[in-house]
Amino acid sequence: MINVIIGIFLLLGGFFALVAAIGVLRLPDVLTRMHASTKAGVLGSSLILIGGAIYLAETEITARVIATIIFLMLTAPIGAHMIGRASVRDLKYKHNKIRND
Amino acid sequence: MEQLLSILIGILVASAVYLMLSRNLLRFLFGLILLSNAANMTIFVAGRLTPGAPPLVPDGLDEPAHVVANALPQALVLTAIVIGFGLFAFALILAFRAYQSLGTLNTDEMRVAEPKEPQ
Amino acid sequence: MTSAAFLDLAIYASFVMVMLSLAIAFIRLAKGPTLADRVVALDMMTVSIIAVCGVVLVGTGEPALLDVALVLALVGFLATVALARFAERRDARENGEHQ
Amino acid sequence: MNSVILRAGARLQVVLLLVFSAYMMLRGHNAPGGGFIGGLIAATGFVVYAIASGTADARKALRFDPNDIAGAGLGIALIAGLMAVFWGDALFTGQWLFIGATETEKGLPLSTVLIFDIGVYLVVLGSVLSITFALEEAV
Amino acid sequence: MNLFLLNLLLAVIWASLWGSLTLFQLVAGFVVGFVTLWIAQPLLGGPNGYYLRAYRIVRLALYFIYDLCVSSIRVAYDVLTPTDYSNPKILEMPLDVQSDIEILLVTNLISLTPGTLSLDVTPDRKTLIVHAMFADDPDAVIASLKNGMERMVKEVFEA
Amino acid sequence: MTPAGLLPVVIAGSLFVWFAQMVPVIASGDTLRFVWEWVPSLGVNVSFYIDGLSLTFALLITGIGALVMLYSARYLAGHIHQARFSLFLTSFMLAMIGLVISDNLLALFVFWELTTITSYLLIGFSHDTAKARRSALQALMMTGIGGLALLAGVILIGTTAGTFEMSEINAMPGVLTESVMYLPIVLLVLAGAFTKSAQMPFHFWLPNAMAAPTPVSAYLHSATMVKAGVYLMARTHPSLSGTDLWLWALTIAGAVTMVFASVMALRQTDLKMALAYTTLMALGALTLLLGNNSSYTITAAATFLIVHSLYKAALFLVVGILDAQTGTREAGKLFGMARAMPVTAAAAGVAALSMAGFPPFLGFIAKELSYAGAIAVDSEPFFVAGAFLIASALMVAIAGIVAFRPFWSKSGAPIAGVKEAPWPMLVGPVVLATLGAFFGIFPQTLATMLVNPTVASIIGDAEPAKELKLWAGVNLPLFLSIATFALGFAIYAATNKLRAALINLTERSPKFDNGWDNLMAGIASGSKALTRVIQTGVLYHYMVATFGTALAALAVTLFLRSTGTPALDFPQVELWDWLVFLLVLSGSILVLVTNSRITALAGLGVVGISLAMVFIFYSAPDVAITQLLVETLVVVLFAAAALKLPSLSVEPLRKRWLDAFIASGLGVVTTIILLKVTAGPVDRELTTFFETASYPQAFGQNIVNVILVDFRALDTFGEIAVVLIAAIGIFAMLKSKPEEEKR
Amino acid sequence: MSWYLTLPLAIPFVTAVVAYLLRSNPVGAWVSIIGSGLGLLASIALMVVVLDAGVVVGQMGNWPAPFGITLVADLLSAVMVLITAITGFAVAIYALGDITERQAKLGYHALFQLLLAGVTGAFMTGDLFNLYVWFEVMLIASFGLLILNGGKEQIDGGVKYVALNLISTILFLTGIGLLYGMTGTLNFADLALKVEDIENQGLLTVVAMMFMVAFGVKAAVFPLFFWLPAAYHTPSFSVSAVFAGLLTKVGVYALIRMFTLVFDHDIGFTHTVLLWVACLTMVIGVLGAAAQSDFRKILSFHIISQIGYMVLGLALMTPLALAGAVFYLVHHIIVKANLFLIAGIAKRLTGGTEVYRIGGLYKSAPFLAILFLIPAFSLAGFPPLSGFWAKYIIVKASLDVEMWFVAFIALAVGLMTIYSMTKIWAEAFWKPHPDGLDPKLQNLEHKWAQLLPVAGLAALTIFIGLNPEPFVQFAERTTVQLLDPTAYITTVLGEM
Ligand code: NA
Ligand code: NA
Repeated sequence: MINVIIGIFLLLGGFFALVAAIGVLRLPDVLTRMHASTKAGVLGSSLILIGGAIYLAETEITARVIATIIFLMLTAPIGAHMIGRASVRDLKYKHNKIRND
Repeated sequence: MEQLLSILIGILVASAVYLMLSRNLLRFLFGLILLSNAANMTIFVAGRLTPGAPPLVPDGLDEPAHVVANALPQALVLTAIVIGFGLFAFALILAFRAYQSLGTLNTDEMRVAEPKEPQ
Repeated sequence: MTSAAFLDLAIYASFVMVMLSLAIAFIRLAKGPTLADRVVALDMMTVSIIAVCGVVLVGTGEPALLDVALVLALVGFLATVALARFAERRDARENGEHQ
Repeated sequence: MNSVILRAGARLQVVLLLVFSAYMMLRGHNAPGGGFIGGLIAATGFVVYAIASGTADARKALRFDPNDIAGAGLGIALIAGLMAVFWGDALFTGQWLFIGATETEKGLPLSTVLIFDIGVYLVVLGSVLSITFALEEAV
Repeated sequence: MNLFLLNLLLAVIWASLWGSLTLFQLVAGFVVGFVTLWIAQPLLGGPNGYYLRAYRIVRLALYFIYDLCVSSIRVAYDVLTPTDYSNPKILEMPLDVQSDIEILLVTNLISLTPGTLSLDVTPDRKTLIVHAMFADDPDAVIASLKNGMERMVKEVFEA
Repeated sequence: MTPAGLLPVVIAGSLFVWFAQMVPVIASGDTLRFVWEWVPSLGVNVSFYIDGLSLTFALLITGIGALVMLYSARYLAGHIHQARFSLFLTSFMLAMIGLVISDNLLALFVFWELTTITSYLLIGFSHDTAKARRSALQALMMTGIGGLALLAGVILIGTTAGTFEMSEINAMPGVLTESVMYLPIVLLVLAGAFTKSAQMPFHFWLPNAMAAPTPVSAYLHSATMVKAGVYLMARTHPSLSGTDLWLWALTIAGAVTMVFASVMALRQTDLKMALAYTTLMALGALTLLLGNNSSYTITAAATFLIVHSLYKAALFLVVGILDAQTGTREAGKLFGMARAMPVTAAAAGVAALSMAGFPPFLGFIAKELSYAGAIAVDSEPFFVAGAFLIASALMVAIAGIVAFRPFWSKSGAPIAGVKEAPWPMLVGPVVLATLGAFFGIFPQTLATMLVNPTVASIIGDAEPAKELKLWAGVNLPLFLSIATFALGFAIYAATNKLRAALINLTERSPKFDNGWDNLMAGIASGSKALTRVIQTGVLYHYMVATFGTALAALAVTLFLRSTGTPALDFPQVELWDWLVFLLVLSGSILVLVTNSRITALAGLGVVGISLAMVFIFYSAPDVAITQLLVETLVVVLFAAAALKLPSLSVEPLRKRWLDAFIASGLGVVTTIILLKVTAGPVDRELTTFFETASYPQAFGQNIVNVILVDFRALDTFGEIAVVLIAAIGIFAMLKSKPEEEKR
Repeated sequence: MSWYLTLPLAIPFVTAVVAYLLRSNPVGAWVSIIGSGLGLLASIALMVVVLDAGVVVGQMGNWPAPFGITLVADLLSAVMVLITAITGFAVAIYALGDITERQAKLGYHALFQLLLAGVTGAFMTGDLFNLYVWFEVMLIASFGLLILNGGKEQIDGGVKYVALNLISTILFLTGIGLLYGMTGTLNFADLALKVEDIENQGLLTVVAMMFMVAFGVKAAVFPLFFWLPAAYHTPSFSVSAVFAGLLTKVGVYALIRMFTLVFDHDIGFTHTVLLWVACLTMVIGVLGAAAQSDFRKILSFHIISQIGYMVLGLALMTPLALAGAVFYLVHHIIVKANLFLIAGIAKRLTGGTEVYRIGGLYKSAPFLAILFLIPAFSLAGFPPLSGFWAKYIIVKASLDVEMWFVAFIALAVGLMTIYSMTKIWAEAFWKPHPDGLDPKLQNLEHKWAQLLPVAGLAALTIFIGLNPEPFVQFAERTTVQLLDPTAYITTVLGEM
């Protein structure tokens, strides 16, 4: 039974990771691509790590998994934000357009 | 896998050398990174590969229960990576300063220490 | 099929998916076109590696890999920050970066 | 770098990474980690901070001149290596002291090896920061 | 005061990292945390009122995790189905929260939730620049963000 | 006169006395030997051996030395560098003494080189003039070449004979002449002797050496140093002579030098140069005579050696006096100075008569003996005698030109207001000239004291030395003498015509001296050209050379030495292995092709990450973490530095076939070697120890970390030192301000 | 206990740390001097012990060889350590008059001490990878010292120096990996034994060649020497003195160590290659020198040609030849370092190093002139100076094995050396200064700080020259150890 749960976590995680990557490849511009990587990417790896935590079932491991996920969720958006700034400079015209409406 | 990695290392070496032979210091630096990676990999591969068994002594035991990966090459590679980082950092900043004071990254134009003699 | 078999299958499948995500992200990295795109791709690859660690962790039952994931989660974004800042500060004259 | 978000994040990062780096260093003897990895992690924290708030603030936050930190680190490692002398052993012979050791519990291990690793930690931290700060100030 | 709390927090984190919530680990963690904070002193405005907020934190966390999953599924759907991204927009959302930690939370959470991604906060800390994937009605999007994430975060940090 | 000037006189004088008191012992046929072990493990001793030959030389060196030094004490009085001059001259004398009394060939060589150095410093004494510097270098290089040849010869002699002690070697008849090494030995030794004694074609440095102050010329270039070569030939005569090689080499070199030199002497208008060439002639004569083994020739050689030293030193000093008192050495400007400087004139006259070989002077006896020897030679008596005839006749003429015309000739007006030289400068010429006369009248004293022992030490006592006497009866040598005088006077009478003829002849003929200049220029330009090709100053060339060498070394060795071909059957290669492989491959390609720094950086990042995955898969978590951290830092540093660096130049469409070849070659070679190395299992002895000792003995569960901080802590210590140093260096680079670049 | 062994290594490190923490304080220079002095005493002590014991080993961390890292001092190591300490001490004093306050603040003294430490470590380690580490310490320290002035010339020279040395470093590292992959060990002694069990000895030769190239770059042999003339004339004189004295010698030492102890399985191939390399190095180097007119460039090229002599000694591999190589190493370090120090004084007096643009030293600074003549003529191989015996032994060794051509080259190169040395002498010393300058030693700041080391080294040259016997005997004892490493191996690995 536990194995199945772990398996599902892994499969979901892998799925979201893959989705995120496809998103990064397929979505039309850098900003939309970042949506994929930050959201699906983070979720995917988190799910897989949780699967690992359940699999090993040790307090220490669990603690570190939680830590990892927190770190991930803390850093990923900041990274996205930085890229966002950069690309907004790239797409300044858009930015101005927004400011105008 | 040793074989595949051997080929991989060959590829790394080839790309690295080609980059280092270009007359641009930045490309030289790229090559340098690849080449040190190749060297580190060489040591790692020379120690042979063992998947999924890090050289750790499990709690409550005096030594690994089953075969674990060769620890010595890992230690060597670690040291080599660190040293490689030091060297790279120096080389990078040297290139940086070279551009500042010589105004070029093209090594053909770096002729201050060994100037062209008037023919 | 037994739960154990299912787990093995799941491990393998998710491993393949994760590796694929790496490969696909790389394609974006190679294609660009903008600097930001490449950075996004690299960022994505970092996240994928974390996932890889997780899968291998389950596959080998080797907790040591968790540390790799942890470290990546911590510093992975440093590269992103540095590159993004570069992209941002890059002068207009260096449009060479675009193609 | 005038990013409110990054600055805010960076401060948190410094704290978390410092704790984490200490953790990685201390456990290094029994699990992945050690002085070098610890030092690097600690350094990344301050590097982020330097990028976010500028090297001036970063140097203030660090309090000590990174060069001195590195130098002191080498000194500490050296002392750790030379300490063996007081036990009449060859250089870099590990000397161990187990605080509160009992038959069952190994107790808290203190050793010249640990001191050595601390030295490594400091050298790496100091050197990396010295390099990055100097570079940040040059660009 | 709040420093002391943060310090405790660090002690706990430390102990949990070691995976053993023994007294010794807590003490060690406290010491390490103290050193850390001493080093990090200049950086910390620090959170206030620690215990009061436990409940709201948990609520926020749950809400966020739910949102994250939803948003990811949404992304998955968009990615895997031929969708037209007719009007992704860059919006400006007036920002009420002021402290670093709050801004950080808001922006991060917004980035991790459906359709929106925080790009930047203007230096005057008054506006948050958000990228919305489906901004057919910008004001609606902004409203949902303000009443959603920002409100909860604000509540967490209210005195 | 200053102490700096007089001290050398005292030294030389006392040494002369010390050697003089050995004369009776040596004359009685004994020899003295003193040995002090210097470098036994190389067979080098400081061993002094005093027999007739060395004693004769020692006496000439110290005796003439004392006189010359007295002379120069006055000649250089007040010169700012007189002290240095005295120092050099004295050290030269000591070196010269060491040379002639050393029994150990290596010790002899040491002194030989010391004379070279000191004479270099003496010839370049007036170092402000380019001419002096050039002559000094020329002398140094020529004698230097000879010296190196001699060194090789000495080593060969040592290894062939098993000892460096000349006395022992000479006691082993045929040990050298019959060895396979004989030819190289003779050639090398003669190369040393000929260059030192300025035999054709190594002669040209000697006339140039006249740039030195006159006392130096008088001492080094007539009496002593140039005779070192003669001494060497005499010293090695017992063990090297007696073969056609020896005979003909010395005969030809000697004869050619002799005639050429005396003709050149006639050509000179500068009296000092004329004397220089007559010195050459004398050296040629001595060389020629030493080629033979007959008692006649050797007796002649011994006698001629002594007499030449006496009169030549005297005449050089006389010319020096003329120069000092009148300010010129030009034959065309000096007439009838006898009234102004009678003592000089007298000394000059006596010395010149000896030189010209008039009875009753020693020169006459020497000449007679030489003719006797010439007739007795084993080679071609007729030609040899002819050569002597021409040379001696020219000597007569030169004697007239140098010592008669300036003082007695009425064909020009004497320079007014010239005073006689001060006594210290006169002592030398007078004493030397007088000795020439004295020994002419009492040849037996000289014979018993020096000549006979000398001859004995050259050809042994088997055949006693020929008797020295003024009247040897009516014989062929007498007739030759008469012919000599007749011819000599004729030449003297026709001097100016002949000189004119010779001058425009030599103008047109190629000069050795120019050859030297061309050689020097050739070395300079040649080496410059070569260096331009090799040390181009272009980093690219250096890199190609370095990588190329590596490739060549590895590939060739692999081809020549290594056996077997590596197998390529990818066992247990998993899917993800291939994926990593592809990622690294494409990452590297990305770096190779892109012109965008950040793309390149990203490519590197991919490579780094993928390699980190290899570490993850193959159980190296510490390495993986480190790799990732370092990779990140590299990116950070690069991204920061790139802010101030220009973007990558678009690779020009240069054909980089060479680079591609070297690069791919190295890649292939690396792969092959690695495949061969990893073909079998690895010896895990060390690892096993670490695994078993890590926890029980080093209290650590992370074996890698235990290796780093305990088993191999020294590595880690060095490693952090590297990091620290890198930081220091980088800090220094970044903090050195541009304005400080002007230094 | 291995104290004699560890002190010469520990002292420079301690000195470096102290000097670095005091870098902004003028006392730093004295720290460096005192440290070097103590280091000198320590290495003398080591030499005394080694002379008595033959081989001394210290197992770092008390881990038995081949598991831990072993420090080994046989006669060769001991003498190299001693000569390093001597040079270091001399240069440390000289630095008083040569190193600017700014350079000191940037950490000159620490870098200098760390360089000495790296060199010493390289000479004393008995472990291949540890040797690599010390090479790096030395290399990166030399990088730092090279560019410390931050001038255009230093940077440009630095680029070439760094680029080419990094290549050799990575080659070395790769070689270590391969050799480990074949033998599974890193300890020299253990390697010496284990290489004999390798069945594919040909492959071993290939790896040996990799090391030869790597060390060849370090030793600056033909055709791998380019980095040396590109850089050695650019840094401060103390720096180039210690570079000229020590750095290339570490490469030569490594060649000697590896190709007598470990790679002695295919001498017919490896040492023949070395022989040709040696000859070409001698010739090209000396011709390069003949083409130069800069004091330091002339000296730099001569380093190369004389490296050729040492490599020749190794290539011939006869007892006498190896003894010659050892003797040459010792002699050359002293003499060449000294000449660079003198070049520095000459520059400060005459305002340049371009010999055609300076002069007048013989007239105005006779003491300096004498101090120059001694090492210069020694370098040119004139008796009775140290260089003569060095040259003599090498030439005799090659004649003994009837290598006429080699002997001829060795001698001819000697002649060309005379040529360049006299060029310096005639132009910089004899010739009057073109600008009528009159370079008196009195005008020199810290006069004695600069003259004492020079005089000391010159005295050493003369001493060796006049009293070569003990040195020759020492060299021969060293050679015995090198050619029969049994003692070395058993002492390191313990009686087995
Ligand atoms: Na062997
Ligand atoms: Na051996």
